[in-house]
Amino acid sequence: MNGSLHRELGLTDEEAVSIERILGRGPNHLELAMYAVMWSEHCSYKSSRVHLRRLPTEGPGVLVGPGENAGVIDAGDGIAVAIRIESHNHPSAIEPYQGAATGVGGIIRDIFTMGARPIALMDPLRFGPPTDARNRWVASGVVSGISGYGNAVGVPTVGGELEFGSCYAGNPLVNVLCCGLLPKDRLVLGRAGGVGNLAVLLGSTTGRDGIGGVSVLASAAFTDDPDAEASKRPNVQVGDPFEEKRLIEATLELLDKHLVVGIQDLGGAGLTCATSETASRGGVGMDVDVEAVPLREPGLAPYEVMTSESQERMLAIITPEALSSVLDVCQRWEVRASVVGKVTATGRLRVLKGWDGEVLADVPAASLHEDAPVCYRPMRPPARLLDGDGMATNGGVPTPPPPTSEADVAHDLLSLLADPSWAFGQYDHQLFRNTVVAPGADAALLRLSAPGVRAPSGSPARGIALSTDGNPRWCAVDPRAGTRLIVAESALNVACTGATPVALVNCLNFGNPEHAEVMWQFSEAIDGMAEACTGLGIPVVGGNVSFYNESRGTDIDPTPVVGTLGLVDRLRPGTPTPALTDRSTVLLLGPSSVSLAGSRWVAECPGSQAGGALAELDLELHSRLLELLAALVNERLVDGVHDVSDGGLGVALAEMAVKSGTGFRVSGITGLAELFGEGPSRVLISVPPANVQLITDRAGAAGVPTAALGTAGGDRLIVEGLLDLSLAEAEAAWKGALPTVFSAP
Amino acid sequence: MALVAVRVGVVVFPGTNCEHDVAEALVELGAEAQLVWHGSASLDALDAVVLPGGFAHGDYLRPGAIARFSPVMAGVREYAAGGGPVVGICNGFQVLTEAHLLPGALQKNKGLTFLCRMTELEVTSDRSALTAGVELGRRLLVPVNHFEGNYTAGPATLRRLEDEGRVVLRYVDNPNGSVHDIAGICNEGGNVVGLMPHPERASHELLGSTDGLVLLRALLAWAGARLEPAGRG
Amino acid sequence: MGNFEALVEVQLRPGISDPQGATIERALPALGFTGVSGVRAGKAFRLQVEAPDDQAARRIVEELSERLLANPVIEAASVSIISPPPA
Amino acid sequence: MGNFEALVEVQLRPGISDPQGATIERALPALGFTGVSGVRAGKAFRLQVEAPDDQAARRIVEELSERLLANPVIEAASVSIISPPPA
Ligand SMILES: Nc1ncnc2c1ncn2[C@@H]1O[C@H](COP(=O)(O)OP(=O)(O)O)[C@@H](O)[C@H]1O
Ligand SMILES: [Mg+2]
Repeated sequence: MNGSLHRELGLTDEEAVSIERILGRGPNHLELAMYAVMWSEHCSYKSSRVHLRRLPTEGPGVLVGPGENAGVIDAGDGIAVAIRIESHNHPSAIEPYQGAATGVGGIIRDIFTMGARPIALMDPLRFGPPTDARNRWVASGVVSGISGYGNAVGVPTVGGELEFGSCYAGNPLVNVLCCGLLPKDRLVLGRAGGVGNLAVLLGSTTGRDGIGGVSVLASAAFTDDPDAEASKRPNVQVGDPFEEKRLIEATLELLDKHLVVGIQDLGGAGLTCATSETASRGGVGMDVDVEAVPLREPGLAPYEVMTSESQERMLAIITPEALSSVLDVCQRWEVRASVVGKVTATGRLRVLKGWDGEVLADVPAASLHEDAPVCYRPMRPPARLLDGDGMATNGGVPTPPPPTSEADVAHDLLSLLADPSWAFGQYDHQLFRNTVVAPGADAALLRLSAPGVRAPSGSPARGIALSTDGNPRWCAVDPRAGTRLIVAESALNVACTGATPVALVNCLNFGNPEHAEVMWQFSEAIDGMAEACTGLGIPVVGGNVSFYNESRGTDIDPTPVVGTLGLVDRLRPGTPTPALTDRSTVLLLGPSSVSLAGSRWVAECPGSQAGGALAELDLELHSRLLELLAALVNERLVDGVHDVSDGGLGVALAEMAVKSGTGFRVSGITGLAELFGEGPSRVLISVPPANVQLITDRAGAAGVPTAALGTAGGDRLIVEGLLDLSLAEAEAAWKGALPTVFSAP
Repeated sequence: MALVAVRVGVVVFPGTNCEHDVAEALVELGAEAQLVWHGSASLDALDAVVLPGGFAHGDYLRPGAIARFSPVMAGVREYAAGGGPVVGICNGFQVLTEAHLLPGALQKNKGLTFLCRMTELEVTSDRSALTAGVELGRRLLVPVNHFEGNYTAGPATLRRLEDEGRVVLRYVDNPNGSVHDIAGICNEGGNVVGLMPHPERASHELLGSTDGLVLLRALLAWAGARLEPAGRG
Repeated sequence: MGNFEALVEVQLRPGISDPQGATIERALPALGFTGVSGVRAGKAFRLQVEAPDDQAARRIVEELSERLLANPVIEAASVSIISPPPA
Repeated sequence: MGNFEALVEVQLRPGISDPQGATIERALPALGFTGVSGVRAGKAFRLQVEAPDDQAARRIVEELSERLLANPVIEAASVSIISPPPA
């Protein structure tokens, strides 16, 4: 074993021993680098794999589940939907614009790799408080990066999240989801087959970007040590949306013309990952000529070529006969294409210096994946949850809200309002003429349509709904119950547009997995997600794990984020959104039980205290609510709809008011716990008075409780006995919150 | 109604991304649309040409700066000189100004951010291929989607544009800082038009507005009127 | 023939408003920079050009700047030829 | 105290890819420019700064460049102090 080199590359001593066992000899430098990148946490999921198996992944519409580049769902009419979510947290902390931009580029490649045309992006974002200049710099840079890349590459960003919390100050969370459409029969998988076939590298030249990025950037925590940060600097990657746009068009044309056998994007671990993965999935081997790889700068060592994470590259496996047609297509789109590999029967990944030259590396292709270590890391609930027996309990005691005056209530409510259009107003969210419900509502609603992917003529316009949701406050109180609530909220958001939730992807942002409490949070979150997804019949079709989210030794609050895909059978104009209509009745569908534990009000309003247990989720009731709500929306029995999520009834009512410019008067909300408390399975609907009886009856039949809260209209926000606030003031607070704080230098 | 469908060429540069949207909206209005690759030089067989939105050549350097040297632009110049209707939408407008087929320039938005939102427009001239026959003063809801949409021109140019009735569309609530609230202008002949808003995005009931159809229909009518009664010559 | 390095600076013409420069200028006092004014934000291009001598190099780069790197409607370019050809 | 004019040039650090520069370079042959290579696209800022002498002016502008005009992670700024203080 060559000294401590393996440790510097992030491999443990045991891992180094396994490599020797696999090879029957000591690895050389290049081989060690290849194992190091492939066996990193980022690529191998070594800490999370044992837990992820507990997620339900099967369902009637699932064509491709987790494990491929993206999940694929049958949407009917011969159309399939590909969907995937990823994090780009650590790169965004160092260079927010490029970190976010390259995150967008990467997730888009995962989608068109499957043969799908990318049609929508979502960007759940979490930053440190914007009162701090550095956090503002990170947040504005990330939003500009998503805007700069997403708009230019020609994929609309139709939704996301924007949240602030002190645990993200040194470690923002930049998650990006992409969704694409494909004709079902164009589905291709990332595998090589056919001995003698060629591996063609498409797209950008290869430079020193992100070398060691997988092991250093993605898996190392940030410190205050400037030298440590400086050493990571050369690894920053710059995105080129123009290259990616041409790559999308060229790839889709290659697939349409049936010119490729398999295709894979280059992401983490670059060529090493793409060549070994396609080979091992196809049960074959591959020879790679490092000298055939076009370089951006001279003098890259073979290990640099094999691990570079230069952006905007794809690896296509083609037959030799297809080569000239492939080159023609690429030339038209001005996409560079070079044969860099050949499929062999040996099962080995060999790196060569010239086709007949020296063998620089020779390893079993599959060993880079299948033999990657699996860790059973220790888990321990936090001390506050351990009672005398050492058993996990819900911990904490509910804290009654402090008494407050009407003025304080108004003040608190105003401070909880923030229009996220500061972010999404910078994103093209309309391209492809698909966007029926734009960002700003509970979920985005799009036509199921894309250039080259249309339903047969005469069939009704069908739709897909998308929502991303996370809630670190709930998960900090109870990661298992909190994750259940997140899944429930996401499904409910989708149902607000009339859609039926059919699939879910997740992005699991956690702290350091070497901390037993973090692994416990992770495991609990997985169980919560599994319970909710099983209960609601929503399969998990893909995901991504991001560990080591910590700054200055403190782990972030557990932040699982889910993206839910819903389907609508028939789109009609006039989909209700979070809005009130003058003189309509405001009804609450769902139970009245709420909790202040983990609520936004408790977290953000001074004077309030944390503690307690989250409100219980009744999965059966929730399923019935989803079905009822989608039906009411699709039958257009409601004028406005908004689920009650963070900030409780108070914020939900106020959001409906400011978005529609219509006030309300409601009663029967007796205290702050009811006004700001949070609980699942609750939706506000604004209903023409003539429909109230019908809706109440339908809800009764479905076993969903209803409560008439009051009436919409006027220019004040009135909760009898608690709140009386002018609409203009609420509008100004909502619209101005983010622009004001972000205009500070 | 013309008996033959109007044939519209939709120009595609590498990086263009609204070509399918424009083509689809025109086809829904009964036109024939064909995509024209930027490397082709001849536009002879077409009844109208649209330069759609997007990021030609990544918008690197300046929007439209590289695209204006594409072979197709020689064809567009010739086609426009012959009176053929040419409409540049968003990035297409930027290309037309860079190519000096329309005066002025489009600078970064006043707020220094990309803007994607609905805007209200007022039709202020009916002497262009895109607004002929549309009632002056008519208000239209059409979205914008751009970073560089802040129209700028020197005082002499502005005076000419105003005096000659070549400001065809103005923002009611100026989102980007354009001088004189200019959202769209035309050349002297009225056959070359550039505008920042996207009419093709306001072209279907499901999309929240159909006002863009007013403009697209006007274009097809203008193009149709130039056809020989017996069809194409 | 020699290989010359050129720097092209492109700035908005005087009289054309420069919101980016103005925004930077507004941010400065809060960062503790006083006494800074007249901030203009433009572009800088570096390139290598082959030419018989620096006069010729300058002519090529000037033409390139006028035709491509600057939009003469709103921008002006200034060219510096930096490195002499290697002897 | 004098008033100094400064030019700050910000370019991506060597080794960091510059898609914009590369795209411009690819466009040149079609425009008839051969023999041009190594195009890098960056930013140029002009500003006036008040300082006792040009050394001090340079220090102020260098600090401002690092903190505001460039992200040192990927960009490098170079400062030139151009005009001498008026006599
Ligand atoms: N960063 C963002 N990018 C795009 N859209 C966003 C972003 N943040 C919030 N939105 C949009 O704003 C709306 C409100 O967001 P949010 O309050 O998180 O919704 P909900 O509580 O219903 O999950 C949604 O339509 C969401 O997609
Ligand atoms: Mg919601």
